[in-house]
Amino acid sequence: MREQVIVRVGAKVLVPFIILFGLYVHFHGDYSPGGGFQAGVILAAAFVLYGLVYGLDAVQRVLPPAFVQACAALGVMVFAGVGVLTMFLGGNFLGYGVLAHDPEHGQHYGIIGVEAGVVITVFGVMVSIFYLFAGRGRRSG
Amino acid sequence: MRIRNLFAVVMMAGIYSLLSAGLFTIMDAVDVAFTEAAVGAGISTVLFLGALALVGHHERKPGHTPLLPLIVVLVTGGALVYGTMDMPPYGDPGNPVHHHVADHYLEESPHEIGIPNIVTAVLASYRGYDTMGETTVVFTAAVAVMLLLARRPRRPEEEEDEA
Amino acid sequence: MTLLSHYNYWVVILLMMVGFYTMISRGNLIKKMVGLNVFQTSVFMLYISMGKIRGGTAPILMDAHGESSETAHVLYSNPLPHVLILTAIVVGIATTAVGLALIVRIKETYGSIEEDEINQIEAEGAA
Amino acid sequence: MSEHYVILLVLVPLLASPLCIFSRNARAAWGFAVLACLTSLYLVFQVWAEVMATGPITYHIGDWAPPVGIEYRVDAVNAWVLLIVAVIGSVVAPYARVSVEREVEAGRIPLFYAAFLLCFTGLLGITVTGDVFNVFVFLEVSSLSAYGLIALGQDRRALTSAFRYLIMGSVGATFIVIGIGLMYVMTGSLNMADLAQLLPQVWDTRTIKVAYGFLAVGVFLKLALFPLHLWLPNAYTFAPSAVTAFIAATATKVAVYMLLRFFFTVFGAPFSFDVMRLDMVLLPLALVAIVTMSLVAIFQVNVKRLLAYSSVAQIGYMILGISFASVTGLTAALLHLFNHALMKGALFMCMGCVMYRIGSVHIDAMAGLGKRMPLTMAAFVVAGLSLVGVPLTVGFISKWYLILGALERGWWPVAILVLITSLMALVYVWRVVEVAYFQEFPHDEDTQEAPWALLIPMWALVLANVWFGIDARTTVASAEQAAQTLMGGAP
Amino acid sequence: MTPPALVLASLLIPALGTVFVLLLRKNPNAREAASLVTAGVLFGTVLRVYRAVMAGDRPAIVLAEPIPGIPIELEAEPLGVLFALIASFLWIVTTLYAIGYMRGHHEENQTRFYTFFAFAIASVMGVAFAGNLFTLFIFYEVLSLSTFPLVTHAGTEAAKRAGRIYLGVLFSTSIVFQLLAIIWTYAIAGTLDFTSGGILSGRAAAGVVPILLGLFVFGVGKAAVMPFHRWLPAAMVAPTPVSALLHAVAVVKAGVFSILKITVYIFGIDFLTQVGASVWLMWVAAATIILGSLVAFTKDNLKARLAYSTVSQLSYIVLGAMLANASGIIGGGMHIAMHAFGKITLFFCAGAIMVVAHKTEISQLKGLGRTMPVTFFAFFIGTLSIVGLPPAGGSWSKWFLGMGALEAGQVGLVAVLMLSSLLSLAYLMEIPLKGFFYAPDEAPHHEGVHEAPTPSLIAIVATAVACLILFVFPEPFYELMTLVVTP
Repeated sequence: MREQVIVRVGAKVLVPFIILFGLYVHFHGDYSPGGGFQAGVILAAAFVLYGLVYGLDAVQRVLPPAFVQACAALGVMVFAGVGVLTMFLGGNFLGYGVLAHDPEHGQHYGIIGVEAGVVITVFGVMVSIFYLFAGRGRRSG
Repeated sequence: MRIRNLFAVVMMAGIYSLLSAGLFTIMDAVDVAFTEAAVGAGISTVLFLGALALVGHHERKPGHTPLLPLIVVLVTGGALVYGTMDMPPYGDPGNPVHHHVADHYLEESPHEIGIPNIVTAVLASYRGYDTMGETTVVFTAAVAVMLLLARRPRRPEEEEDEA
Repeated sequence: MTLLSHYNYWVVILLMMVGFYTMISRGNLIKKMVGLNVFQTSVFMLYISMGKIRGGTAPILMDAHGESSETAHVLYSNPLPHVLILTAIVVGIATTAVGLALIVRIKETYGSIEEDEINQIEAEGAA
Repeated sequence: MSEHYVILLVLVPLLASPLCIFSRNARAAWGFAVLACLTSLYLVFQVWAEVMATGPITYHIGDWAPPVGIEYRVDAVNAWVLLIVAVIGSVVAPYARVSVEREVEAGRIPLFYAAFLLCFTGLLGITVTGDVFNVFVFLEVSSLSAYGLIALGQDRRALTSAFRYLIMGSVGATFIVIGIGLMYVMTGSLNMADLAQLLPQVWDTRTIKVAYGFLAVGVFLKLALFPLHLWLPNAYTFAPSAVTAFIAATATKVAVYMLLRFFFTVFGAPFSFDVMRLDMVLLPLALVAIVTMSLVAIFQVNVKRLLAYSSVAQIGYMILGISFASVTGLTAALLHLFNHALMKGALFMCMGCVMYRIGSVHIDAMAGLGKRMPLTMAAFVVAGLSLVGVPLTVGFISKWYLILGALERGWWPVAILVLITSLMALVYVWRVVEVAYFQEFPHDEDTQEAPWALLIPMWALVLANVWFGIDARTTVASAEQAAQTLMGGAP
Repeated sequence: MTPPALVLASLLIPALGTVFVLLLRKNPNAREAASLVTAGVLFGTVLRVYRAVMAGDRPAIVLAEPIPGIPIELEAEPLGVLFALIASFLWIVTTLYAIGYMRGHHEENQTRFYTFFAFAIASVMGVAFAGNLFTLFIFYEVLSLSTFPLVTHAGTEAAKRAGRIYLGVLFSTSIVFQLLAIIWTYAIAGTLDFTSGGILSGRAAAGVVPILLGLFVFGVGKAAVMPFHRWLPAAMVAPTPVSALLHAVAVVKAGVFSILKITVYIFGIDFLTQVGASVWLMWVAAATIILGSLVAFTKDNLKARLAYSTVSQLSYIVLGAMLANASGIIGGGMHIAMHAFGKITLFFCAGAIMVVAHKTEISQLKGLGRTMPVTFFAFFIGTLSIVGLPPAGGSWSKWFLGMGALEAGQVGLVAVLMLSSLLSLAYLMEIPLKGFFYAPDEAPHHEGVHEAPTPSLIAIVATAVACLILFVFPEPFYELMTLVVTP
């Protein structure tokens, strides 16, 4: 049981850092390797770790399954929503240039928007899938 | 893959993924390497382990070696090797693949998009639509897995297990 | 010099075929999925090899609003294969997740993940 | 706004899918699905009409001109296939409500519609795009959702069939990716129109020939061309009825479209037929598929499986038309894409009605249904006759062009074979008809006609079978224009 | 109504008739009355079309265009009018007969019977007035389908088997041979319209024509050219009115009519003679004539014997078409009429014998003529017409066929015709002879037996008298046929 304690404490310390790293990967994706997808995976990993250590119920109290499923769906809508927005602003679908006066800035906004969509979906999907597999195991075991 | 302990098989596959991530770095594909490490060695190994926890670790029977798959694989591999014969040499900057649209990305993206990571620029803008498709694929996977594994009432399942 | 300039493709193809063979010859469903993963990862390598430029570097510009004069003398690897493969990796993991979920359900309903055992159970059920 | 229709027709179902997840309510999810499908159909129809009137439409996604960005490009060929997918989706979605309530657990129904819409999105996405890699991405959207949908069948064999489909489908998709990669390495482009320009310079390289081979095998797997059809019969048999009706009528059709698009537009007919001798591969495979699969269908006792084998045979007819490498042959293939979707959609919907009332689609279970469920079985008879190719049904129109194409090439034995296999279709359709009409209903309980919610969409398709059999001018004109586009090389 | 509208009406009237029959299914008297009235109105309509055509008009109307360039088109021309006249007139008579028969025999599902009967007549009208080969093919297939429920009317195992053979043979031949030939024709000629002088002349290579013609002759399974005749005897399980109208008149005549029409308007008789493409088929027809007669001899079952007699007689018409000269075509066309009236008389009599005396085998008929004199005398007249003896109408058609054979220089065929006439005289005359001149085996049995029910008897007398009238007054049919061969 003593190893358990180490793991629990270790997890508690690690989780915030992992989340922080995920956010870094996300927002620094323009300058260095990484981006929405990797960030989503890393953020999900933080909660997967938390779930593995503290149990499914604990993590589901923090992040209810319905919430992560909604995230999975929401991200797609955010991504496509950016595209629809550009259409309303007179561009083509995903033509970010129209999002600001300066097309280059527009591109920046657009990329931030869609990357946000990616991170939300990937995070939601990864945690959902973890929940589903883990939930299955708990009942059959 | 003659190993009968599936746990070992999955770990080997994870290591293979990690090694390939290393190769990707060598070949300058840092973004891909990062993703492969996170996905191939990370998520996918976790998923496999999760599945193994549910289905058991051992392959029941020694694998037999049917002839047909071997022939199929040899033909496929042979065809591919044959195909590489006329492929441009590895790493030659003059290859057609590096010009045409690639040039545009490298030369124009600083003006058109203005972010240093060209992979991100291509991913999110030039081919942003592919990325939306990719996000949709991920979402689709979640829907499919939910369809398969979502909670069901306990009773019918137990009946099924006994049947 | 086909031999030297293409050897890396051939290594990749060899790995690819190992995965492919595992996938279509093994009766264990988990092994099939592992085979699929190896197969696909090797295809990714094939793509990345195509994008490699000898002496090139990762396609991340040195300066955010890099002047063309500055970028001209730096040789960057082709970013497009990287982008394609990022997408392909994600698709791969999505397929893996669905496949594993199916395997879990198959185990629950058949009590086995061996293809021949499942076939036998199905044949008995049909008879 | 109308210039955005081409992208909106994909976006509408795509955005409706998350809504189904949010709503968590079966009825609402169904409503979203029906609305999205109908909206898509409207958009597709507008696009189709415009293409027929004024020629190809292009749409630059993200305002990036191809080949730098991804392009949507609709010509007569994909406008036609879009129409097929949208029509079938719009008929199956209303039909699904009652059928799915019976065959799928209540808790999963919103997810069902989410997956259904994603499958619909994926198929439309494959069809509308002008970028080869984008094809792969949307192919996976449709495939992954299809695996999930098929696994929902009540019989546990649905799970194994879905898994088998997943393995073979993934091999197919990976082969396609390899093929795309090899094309890309030789040209540096992913845009179809651009590739069509660049490929002739590298035609005689081994790499391009191998790329061609990999694309061919990958697409053959997806379209279940004999002998790569093994995933199909079980998948169709055990999937929920609405899913079978939808997938049988659309998924393989879109795969045929991919074949046409890759081999006629991207590589070009001259390369396919003069260099690669594609016809010499397709012709024997198609003939063997038609004959053997029709024969196998005759001996099936599960009617859904019977129809599934018949589908493999019918795919053979489409491939046969393509192998003629002529405008008439392609017209026949393209017509049969549409016509087969109409008839198989209707037939599988009949099976859904039978499943709803009887709970089985075993041929013995259908004894006496001619009296008990007259409207359902009448629909089966009409759609079945269409499958056989009886005049005044769409089946006849496709057979007509197919035989005309064979005679034009001077391949009269092929023409005779097509006619003889029509008779084999008659045999397997007639087996069901005889059981339904000449045997007594064995059960005591009072079995009634299927509910109107199932009958109306089904009869809509059945009547379409007759309507376009009596007046095929629109469909033939559309298919012919598409065929000319394909034979003319790059659009 | 304008002539094109009349042509369309002759299709719609029987179709509407089905609706009335269905609506009145609760009241048998009204239902049968509806059938009769529809039949009468149809005959009147066809008569008006006849007048228009005799006046030189060729009324045509396009219904739809399934395939671009190949419309579904109705057009009245002399040959079609001849067929339509016969079919519509005999529908009246048959309905009358059926009323007596179906009630006397206590058949079930009478509404279904009358419904599909009317529908079959509608498709017969479609065949008769088809404006092109494609339209002909469609109505030909609709006719097969709509008569299927009639053939399987009894619903027994035997009826089902017969139904399977019926549809099997008709669909197989029509799809594999006929449809192939049609599409081939279209590929060669680029059109399928029935045109005087044919559409293949100058377009088809000489080597192709015999094959194409053969595909048509065998592809029209309804003409029952051997070896594709099996469906006809099999279909005799149907109730007698069905056998009478459909398998002695409408269905088989639709077959031989199609062959005549294809010969005249697709190939063109001059073209055929010039190429000599039809000679081999003359001998196929001749073989069917002889073989059919010989098989008829061996049958003791009355309906089976009549069925094989039909097989044999149909090939007279096919032969007439294959002779490909004016006399042959006129003879063939007139034989459609003469054989129709003769054979329907025979079937009516057979049905009457079956309903009243419950006899189906010829050996049981001894002495029956004494209790059913009218029936057996009618049978005698029908026999005369089939054999081709005066004073019955059949003698005219046989005369022209013989002339045609001589004109074509085929003396052998004249011998075939004579031999076959002798054979048919022998196997048909046996029946009235047995009825009138043999003593009954067991006398008491016939006591309760009288003539057939009155409506049926009227029908029998009417067709028998018609056979005689056609001997003295064959002009309408003759004039129509001369219009066919002299454009």
